[in-house]
Amino acid sequence: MRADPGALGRLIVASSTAPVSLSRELIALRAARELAPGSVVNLGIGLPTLVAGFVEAADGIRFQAENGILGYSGISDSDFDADLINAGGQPVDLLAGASFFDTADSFAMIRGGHIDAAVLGGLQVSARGDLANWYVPARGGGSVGGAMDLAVGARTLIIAMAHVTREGEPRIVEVCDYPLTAERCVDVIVTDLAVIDVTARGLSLRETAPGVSVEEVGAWTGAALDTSGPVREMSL
Amino acid sequence: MRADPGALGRLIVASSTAPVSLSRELIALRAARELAPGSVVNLGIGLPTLVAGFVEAADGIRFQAENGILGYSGISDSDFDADLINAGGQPVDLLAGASFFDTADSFAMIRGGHIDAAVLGGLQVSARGDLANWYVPARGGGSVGGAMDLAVGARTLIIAMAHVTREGEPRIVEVCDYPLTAERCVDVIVTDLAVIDVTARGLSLRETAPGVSVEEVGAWTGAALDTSGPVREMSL
Amino acid sequence: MNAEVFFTPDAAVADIEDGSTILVGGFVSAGTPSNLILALKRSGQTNLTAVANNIGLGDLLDELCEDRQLSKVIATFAIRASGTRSSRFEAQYRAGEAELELVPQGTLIERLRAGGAGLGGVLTRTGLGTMMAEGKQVLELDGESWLLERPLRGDVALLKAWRGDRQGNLQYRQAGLNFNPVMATAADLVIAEVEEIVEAGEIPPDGVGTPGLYVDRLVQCEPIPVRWDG
Amino acid sequence: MNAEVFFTPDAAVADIEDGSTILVGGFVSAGTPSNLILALKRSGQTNLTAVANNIGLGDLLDELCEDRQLSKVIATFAIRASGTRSSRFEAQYRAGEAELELVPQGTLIERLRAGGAGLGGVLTRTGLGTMMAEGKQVLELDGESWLLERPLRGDVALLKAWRGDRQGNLQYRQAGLNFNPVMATAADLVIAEVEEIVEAGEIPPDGVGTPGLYVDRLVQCEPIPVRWDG
Repeated sequence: MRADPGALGRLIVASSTAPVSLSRELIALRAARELAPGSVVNLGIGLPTLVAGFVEAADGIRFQAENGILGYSGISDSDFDADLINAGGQPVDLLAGASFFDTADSFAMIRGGHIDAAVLGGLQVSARGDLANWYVPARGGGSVGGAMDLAVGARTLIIAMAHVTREGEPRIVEVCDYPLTAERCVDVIVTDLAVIDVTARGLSLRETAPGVSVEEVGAWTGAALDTSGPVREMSL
Repeated sequence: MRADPGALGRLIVASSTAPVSLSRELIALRAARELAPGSVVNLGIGLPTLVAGFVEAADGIRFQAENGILGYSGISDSDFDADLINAGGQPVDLLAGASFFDTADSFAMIRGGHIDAAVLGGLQVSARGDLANWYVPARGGGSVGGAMDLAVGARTLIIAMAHVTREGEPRIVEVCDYPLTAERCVDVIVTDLAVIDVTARGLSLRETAPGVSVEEVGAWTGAALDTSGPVREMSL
Repeated sequence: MNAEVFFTPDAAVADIEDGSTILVGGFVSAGTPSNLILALKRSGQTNLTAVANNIGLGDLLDELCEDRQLSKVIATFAIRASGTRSSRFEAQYRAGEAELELVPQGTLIERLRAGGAGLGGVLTRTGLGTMMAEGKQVLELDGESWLLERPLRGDVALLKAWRGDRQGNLQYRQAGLNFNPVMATAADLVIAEVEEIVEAGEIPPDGVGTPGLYVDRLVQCEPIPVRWDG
Repeated sequence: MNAEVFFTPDAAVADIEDGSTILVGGFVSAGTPSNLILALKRSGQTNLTAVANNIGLGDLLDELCEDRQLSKVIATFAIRASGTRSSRFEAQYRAGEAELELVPQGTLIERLRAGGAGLGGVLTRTGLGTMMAEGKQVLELDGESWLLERPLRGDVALLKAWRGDRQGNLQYRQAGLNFNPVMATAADLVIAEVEEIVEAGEIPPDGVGTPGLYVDRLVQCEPIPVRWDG
């Protein structure tokens, strides 16, 4: 399941309505670089799951799954075991020192602030770090899973998402118009165009994707973006 | 640790200020008879601990200890194991099918109404079933342990205590003047003089101790006592 | 306090009444009582409320919608944000034929735990400032806001464990724990399917995930494999 | 996320600061970190608040009173209802030299759990209509009264387990669990004494009572036997 970063160049994709951008895999790779060695990390369903494929074993990062596992290393290639899955239903491999616990203990861990970082997908992030990622009004109903607890409880919340919608609408906005997951919870946004920090004074551009200019990021962003800091190009 | 009921006659004791009465062991024996076969029972510290010595193995009664054991059979005669004790610090023997859990799960079990019966000691019980058993005003400070949770959570609460204080003052009173453990929680009172049910209409005498008259029980009781039901002599 | 052993899942669920609230253990494929769910389907009881982590993620709970047995679902994951396949429940929900109460996972398990542990509720930050807070009491304590979440209980719990002994003790495998141990505490009638029924004492005291006093009925079943492929 | 291994209990507690709140695991003799308690005594830190199930029941926590290190105790069992022997803490409490906050056992563990689980409190019936309710908020919900109990946390937790691995995973023996797993979640610095330190993987994943992420420091010690004889 480990991707080959050297072959990632071809994963940069283009569409008619959205900017030329990094693939989902490159977003996951860049999000993985945000994780500190030795940290405990929860990965949301979808794109964030790919992050597990881009961490180095030597970094000793341990993944926690809402359903009650601490210490899985990534998605398993071996036979499917119905009782050994992550919160997305995918089979996982365990590291030495892993543990199982029930959902109550799992969310005590999450809500209680014991998870170093969570990487979640996003529909929208606002200028003050509000997150919307569980409810698409056009579809209704919604599926929240552990997202609200993770947004409240993870010490660092990293949102990994496409910078704009398929229709080219910014997902980074002044105020979310999708229903919120939690207020003022996002610390870092990693997209196909940029890495943006959410600070007490608003959004601050830290990195741009290869071949993407600061101006382009600003143009595809629907909220005020401080570009005055040192802005680097992402190293992938 | 099993007492010999045949030898219990000599355990009936007398004092200068209190009535001729059953010993602590006989109170425990009579309280044990209140326990339904197959039930799960918690025993308080002190006199109630003796109850474990008077249940028949065939009845399949399983004791729960606040510190996190379900399924001990009684106090152990074997070597002391610091990690295998009941809530009173006494070593216990386990039955097949016993389980260990932490204090949070133990009190979920107790508070959640999953314990069939608790036998606790008492300082005072009121006419409406209020219990006071944790705080002696003259001593202050108090030690509550699991008593308040057991009083609230046990499906049936049996109080095993001396009918009167050493000074001859009734412990069964209209209104407790000792600080309460819980309101309206007591179902049955087993003393050295009587077995009394707490009903919606007040206290109802069910049994008298051998050689103790209904009138004597009434005289040593500080609350209205319905003696109109069928009153039997305790069989010990 | 021995658990009653049933020889078929159908017999174990036969007396569940129409209109019951059913807690269903499991998390996608792990610890999911698929035999009991299918028995409940065959039983034909209707107007049921199901409380479960998920419906329509490869689980068989969605099968209960074939004959419209579910009038309400309380879950964390019920309507997919994307994807082409739609569950039967999703279709019935969209048609206004079934009700959905969506609850954050950590709040759902705490509400169930409160229901089983005799607590009147818990205060959480989860859901504050979101749709989940609508109609709920918010307490301001020492300058912080907390959402009051109330207990949740079922008439029946359907659980899946690895092994069960005749006293009702359950032992779980790996991530098969999930919602099962807490749901065991929060229903009037607790029914568990297990892969093997063993004698008391075969499950070591520190291997018991659900103490026997919580479990009323046991049935030994070959597990039915389910899987979610997204 | 490896736990730091210390070679003596004294080294493991050396930087605890005066005035700290210390959660102390154990229940009378079971799962009680006696080596760490005695190290704390030798360290001489003062003005400490101890949170523990019991003090003066054969436990060594009372030793901290010899040099008046405890200014406050939060416990369920601290003053004996009868008996001739008196603990040092009891004497200091009666002399007005140390403070006591008595808490029902089920409430103490829920307050600690709330502190560790990010909950703002729980509602319980325990203590309603008693001295325990004084000064506390009572909520009336659907015609029922509930006492609001608030979270409790420590600066430090001192725990005792059977085995610990280098990642900090703890495995408990029998009734040695008690307050330890919850206290592990509710302190900023968690120090555990264990009878044996093993390599990661030697404790099976379903035998871990406290996942390693909660544990900061480990020290291997010969357990000190204590016993309460009433």
